[in-house]
Amino acid sequence: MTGEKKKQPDLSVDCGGIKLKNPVLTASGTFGYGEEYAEFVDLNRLGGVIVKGISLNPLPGNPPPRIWETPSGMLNAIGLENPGVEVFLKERLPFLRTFDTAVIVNIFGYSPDEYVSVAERLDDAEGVSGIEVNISCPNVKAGGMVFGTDLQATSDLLGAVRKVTRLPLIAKLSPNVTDITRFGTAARDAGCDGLSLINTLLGMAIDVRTRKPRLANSTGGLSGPAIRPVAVRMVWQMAQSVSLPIIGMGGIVTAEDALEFILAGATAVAVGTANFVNPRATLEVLDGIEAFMTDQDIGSLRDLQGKVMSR
Amino acid sequence: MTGEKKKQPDLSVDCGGIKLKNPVLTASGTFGYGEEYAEFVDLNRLGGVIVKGISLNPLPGNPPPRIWETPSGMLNAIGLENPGVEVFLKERLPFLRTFDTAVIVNIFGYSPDEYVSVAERLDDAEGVSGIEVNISCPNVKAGGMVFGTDLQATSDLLGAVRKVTRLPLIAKLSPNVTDITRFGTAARDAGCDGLSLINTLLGMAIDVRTRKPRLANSTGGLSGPAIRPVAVRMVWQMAQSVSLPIIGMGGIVTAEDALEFILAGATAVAVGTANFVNPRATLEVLDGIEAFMTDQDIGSLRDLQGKVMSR
Amino acid sequence: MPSPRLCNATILSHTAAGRQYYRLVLKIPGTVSLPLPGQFVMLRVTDTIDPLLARPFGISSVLTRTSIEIFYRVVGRGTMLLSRTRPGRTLDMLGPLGRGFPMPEKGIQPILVTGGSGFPPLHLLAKALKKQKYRSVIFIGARDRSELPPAGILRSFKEQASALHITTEDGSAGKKGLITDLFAPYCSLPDRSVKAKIYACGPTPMLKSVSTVAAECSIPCFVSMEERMACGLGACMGCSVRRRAGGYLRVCKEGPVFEAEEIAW
Amino acid sequence: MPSPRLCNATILSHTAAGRQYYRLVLKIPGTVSLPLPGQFVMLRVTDTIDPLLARPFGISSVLTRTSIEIFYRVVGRGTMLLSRTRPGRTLDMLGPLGRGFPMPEKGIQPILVTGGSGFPPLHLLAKALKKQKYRSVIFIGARDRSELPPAGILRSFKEQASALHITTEDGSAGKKGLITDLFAPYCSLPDRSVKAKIYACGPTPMLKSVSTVAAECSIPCFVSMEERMACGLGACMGCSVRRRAGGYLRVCKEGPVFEAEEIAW
Ligand SMILES: Cc1cc2nc3c(=O)[nH]c(=O)nc-3n(C[C@H](O)[C@H](O)[C@H](O)COP(=O)(O)OP(=O)(O)OC[C@H]3O[C@@H](n4cnc5c(N)ncnc54)[C@H](O)[C@@H]3O)c2cc1C
Ligand SMILES: Cc1cc2nc3c(=O)[nH]c(=O)nc-3n(C[C@H](O)[C@H](O)[C@H](O)COP(=O)(O)OP(=O)(O)OC[C@H]3O[C@@H](n4cnc5c(N)ncnc54)[C@H](O)[C@@H]3O)c2cc1C
Ligand SMILES: Cc1cc2nc3c(=O)[nH]c(=O)nc-3n(C[C@H](O)[C@H](O)[C@H](O)COP(=O)(O)O)c2cc1C
Ligand SMILES: Cc1cc2nc3c(=O)[nH]c(=O)nc-3n(C[C@H](O)[C@H](O)[C@H](O)COP(=O)(O)O)c2cc1C
Ligand code: FES
Ligand code: FES
Repeated sequence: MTGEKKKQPDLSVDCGGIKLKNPVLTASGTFGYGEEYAEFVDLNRLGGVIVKGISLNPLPGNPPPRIWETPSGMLNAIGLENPGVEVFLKERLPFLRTFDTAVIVNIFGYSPDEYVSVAERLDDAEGVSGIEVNISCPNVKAGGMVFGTDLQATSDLLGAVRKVTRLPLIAKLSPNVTDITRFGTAARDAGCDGLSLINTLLGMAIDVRTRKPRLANSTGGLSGPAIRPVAVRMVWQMAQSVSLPIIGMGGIVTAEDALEFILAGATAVAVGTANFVNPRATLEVLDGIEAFMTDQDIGSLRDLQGKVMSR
Repeated sequence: MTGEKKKQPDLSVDCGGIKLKNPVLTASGTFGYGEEYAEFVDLNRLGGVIVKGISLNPLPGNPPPRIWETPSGMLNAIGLENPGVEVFLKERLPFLRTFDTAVIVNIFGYSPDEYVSVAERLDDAEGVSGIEVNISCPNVKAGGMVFGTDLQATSDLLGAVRKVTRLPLIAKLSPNVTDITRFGTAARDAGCDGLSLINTLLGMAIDVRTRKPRLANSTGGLSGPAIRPVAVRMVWQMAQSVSLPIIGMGGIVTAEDALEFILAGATAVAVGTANFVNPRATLEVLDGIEAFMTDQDIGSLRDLQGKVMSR
Repeated sequence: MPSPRLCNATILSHTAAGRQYYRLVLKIPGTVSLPLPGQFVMLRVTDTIDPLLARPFGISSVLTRTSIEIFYRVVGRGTMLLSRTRPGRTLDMLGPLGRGFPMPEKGIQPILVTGGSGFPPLHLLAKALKKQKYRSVIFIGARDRSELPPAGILRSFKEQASALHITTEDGSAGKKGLITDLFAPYCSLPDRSVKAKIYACGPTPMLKSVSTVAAECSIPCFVSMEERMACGLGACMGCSVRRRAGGYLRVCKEGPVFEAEEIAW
Repeated sequence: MPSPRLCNATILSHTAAGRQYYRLVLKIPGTVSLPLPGQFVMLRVTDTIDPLLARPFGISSVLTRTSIEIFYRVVGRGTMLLSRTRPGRTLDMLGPLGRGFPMPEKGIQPILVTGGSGFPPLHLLAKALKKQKYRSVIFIGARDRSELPPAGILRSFKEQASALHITTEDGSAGKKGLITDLFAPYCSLPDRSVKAKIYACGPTPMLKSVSTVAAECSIPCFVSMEERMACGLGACMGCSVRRRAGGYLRVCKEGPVFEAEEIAW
């Protein structure tokens, strides 16, 4: 064996029926609709793009200020500004379709009916690889968060969406719960094909001079390296109790960070806030994973998935 | 008024019956029993010292490694190593009693009976200003965490402890729950005089080369600046729904950080992980709060407490 | 692969420029596009992840094909840490970003208005205008002397301008009063609406009153806005400002320069 | 109030010392206590909160009343960022901390054993021993040549020692083999148990085998242990190692130097 040239590792994964040529995705809301980063990242190289959350109708989003930086993280309360599903299909999707990469559409609504309508609309569309259902956005007061922190609402919502689409269905879960595995179980029982975790932690910052919250929305979602230990823990817990493929995310900046998630049990990973810090973060993560596998002579990602040892 | 010399601000607060000359405390487990920091901090200047968690019997703690650094934070799984209540009373408390500062004893146990026994024992002791009941440690598998994430267990435990002590009773709550205000309500209804929040977030990190968790205990508690936005949010939510005094903590490093908690509704604050980064952090926070108040001509802490504006 | 908008910029010179400002000169690779007046760059101020996000800065001068000049004031942690970096260090730089000031049509009189630390993009604009033989009138306002642009920049403004008017609220330099005390009468002179165009950069309250004057006098007005940013690329939707017609505009993408009437002040 | 164990240390000199090591010379105020052999300091490596915690380092030499020398190897983020700091910068320093090596009784032969990057505290010890006229025998082991202490330190060890033995696992310097190949026979010479004392610092597996040899030969043995630290002051209970008699010992407080038989290897 020695002296033989090391093989190119196999990075492809199957994520609940979505075939990915590698496990590196972009986290919803942090990569726009791909176009914004196409100048820095060859989208053909990515496992897939999870686009910014899409609702039935266009939404203006929250008033500014919408973001605030925190230690190793940031708070955001964008309020899910988006052009609505029709504009997405007509003006954004065609661009993404020109690339050889999976397109996963993140959706949300203010009522189960809205979710269902968006999912129906996507089911017909060409070039959509899967749907990620955001039941966990902390910034939409009327809706999302309630679904994601209530088991019954989660089941009902995901069940309803399941009925109207044959596309692979991924539930994006909230970390702001006592036991995330129960939501994973509910998603599985509702017929989901995979799980995305974690969405942002609910946080707040205050300007002590003006005495105003830093965000117009008062609270917002905490993302970035600060939350990575919480995210790794939740992925690890989930992998041990629910047998669905997991897209792990939360604070991934480097390949090593991504490998933590994979060892904890993730099938794929999504790079989020790091895109803002370094527009080429996704590719650096991908190259780093490949280098690590080559270096350690690991032939396939399956040899890493969930392979953290118990102590 | 102009030209008049600015008055010394009044920093004293009453925290559920514990009179503090100023709102700056030390978070349990991050300041030992005071002795370890006496060389850097004049303990007479602190509002109070919350000591490392004390159990009925001495405990050896968890195997190493017990700590791991994360972005703007750290994970710990100390496992509540402590000499037990008798040794505490005989060997640690006498030292603390020589200072003009409140001594708050953090307690925990593996069963309600153990909590009750420790509380009973402290009730007789001289020089204890109050008891902080840790129902939220994520590192003791058999006990604490279960109490702190289950409403009924929280009520029962705190009710039982309440019966055996006349000392001011503070419930230290876990942030690893869907809605922390319900636990605050349960603590109030059980007769507690105040609330401490937040304890650490449950987290995990993995060494991708050895594939082992960074902590021997696999998971641990995340503390430090990384978690501050979550802590401020929880204090803010709690202050709006439960009328007990709050000791706010989680990532406080500077006076500005402490003021965020006070504006969000905390009566007092505790400095934790920052003690490791800068042994004089408590005093710098205190001096900074005083300077801020003098500068802004704020006469009393009451004029800041909970005074964050809604937007 | 070299990107025209992403590079490691090397600090060539970094000095206190007087009046609370620092002057930072960066060497950028020849592959990087040069900024147009009003465009900005995002700089990471340390090589740690504290602070996590890059900070946006305008460009005050393009010194050579491979060097640009930035002026900034220390207002918080990021700029404080930036002020400690020394020549030779490299900083991650993204840019030039956003849409700059549209150049006026021939024969139009540019009116430049700036206050506080808003001068850098207008300085680059003033130079571009002078080069193309426009005769700019420049208004600079400040609370007091110490808030004015550094002396070197003031001199340069003078060279670029056909007329330079300075006001300070406390009278410690130039005329005593608000910038609009001079600027408003100037705008109400006859014919301004067809012959002039206003370019403004500074604190939002100043931009608001400049745009009010502009509207009253029917002079086209362009303002450069500031908002906190994360990506600088139009992806995060974090830097939005309210649009008069409803909804929001992204400062990093549709801006930072907007027609004043687009904004819901 | 000046504290004897907390200060801003100023970098006097910071150079690559060869063989993967950096040499860092710090100026400390006269108010700060001087370290005893085996004690350590905690250094914050940046002025940001990335990384958050200070890093522990042994002291290799006390150069003057107000300057100390540290040798370190870049193994991760903290040491990488430290290696970028330049003379003139100040670093927050806490220390000297912990319990160092107990000096031997008169007439005792000190045996010093080190491997990997464990040499700094032993170097300070070797100098102290030489000063007090002890005749130390020093064993240094490494995987290969590149892992040996830098040349200057090796020379200095030679000066302090009555005999210096070097082994490398690949034979690229000194004798080929493990350190214990030389050290064990030396320890089994008659009378060692009453006439010698062992002092060791290095990777845990090496310390373990040194302590086994010491136990077999009944020679008192002191080892300097490493564990991750947060506070350095005995407060966080983070740096514990298993104690043979049950429970744990804090490296920062009861250690870093322990009697080998106290440790549950
Ligand atoms: C397009 C654009 C161009 C800019 N050009 C320049 C320039 O040429 N020179 C210059 O000195 N500054 C410029 N700025 C502002 C500069 O980006 C901020 O001063 C800097 O980001 C502050 O970082 P900090 O970490 O020091 O402050 P922080 O600690 O993050 O904040 C300090 C305080 O300043 C306020 N603040 C900081 N940044 C902003 C912002 N972007 N919008 C609104 N309020 C803010 C906050 O309310 C906060 O309380 C520009 C901003 C934008 C958006
Ligand atoms: C009392 C004491 C004295 C020391 N003296 C010296 C010295 O004189 N010279 C020197 O070069 N180093 C010394 N060290 C080790 C030094 O503290 C570490 O190398 C340093 O903290 C690594 O920081 P980092 O951020 O670069 O590595 P990290 O990125 O934090 O870690 C990199 C890798 O190194 C390992 N590691 C790092 N630090 C330790 C540790 N303390 N214990 C066990 N494993 C660790 C980890 O497993 C990790 O995978 C000493 C340690 C102690 C406890
Ligand atoms: C600015 C911003 C916008 C986001 N928008 C969405 C969204 O539209 N839908 C969604 O499911 N998650 C959204 N998220 C959450 C991210 O997809 C991701 O779950 C989270 O940020 C954690 O990953 P990170 O720490 O790598 O950013 C958003 C995050 C950020 C920072
Ligand atoms: C090393 C360590 C030990 C701790 N031990 C205890 C403890 O014994 N009892 C307790 O209630 N909290 C304990 N905590 C939690 C802190 O008191 C505090 O709630 C938490 O660390 C958040 O504050 P910080 O971010 O300022 O550290 C510990 C925290 C750390 C870091
Ligand atoms: S900064 Fe991200 S959209 Fe403008
Ligand atoms: S490092 Fe905190 S007890 Fe040793």
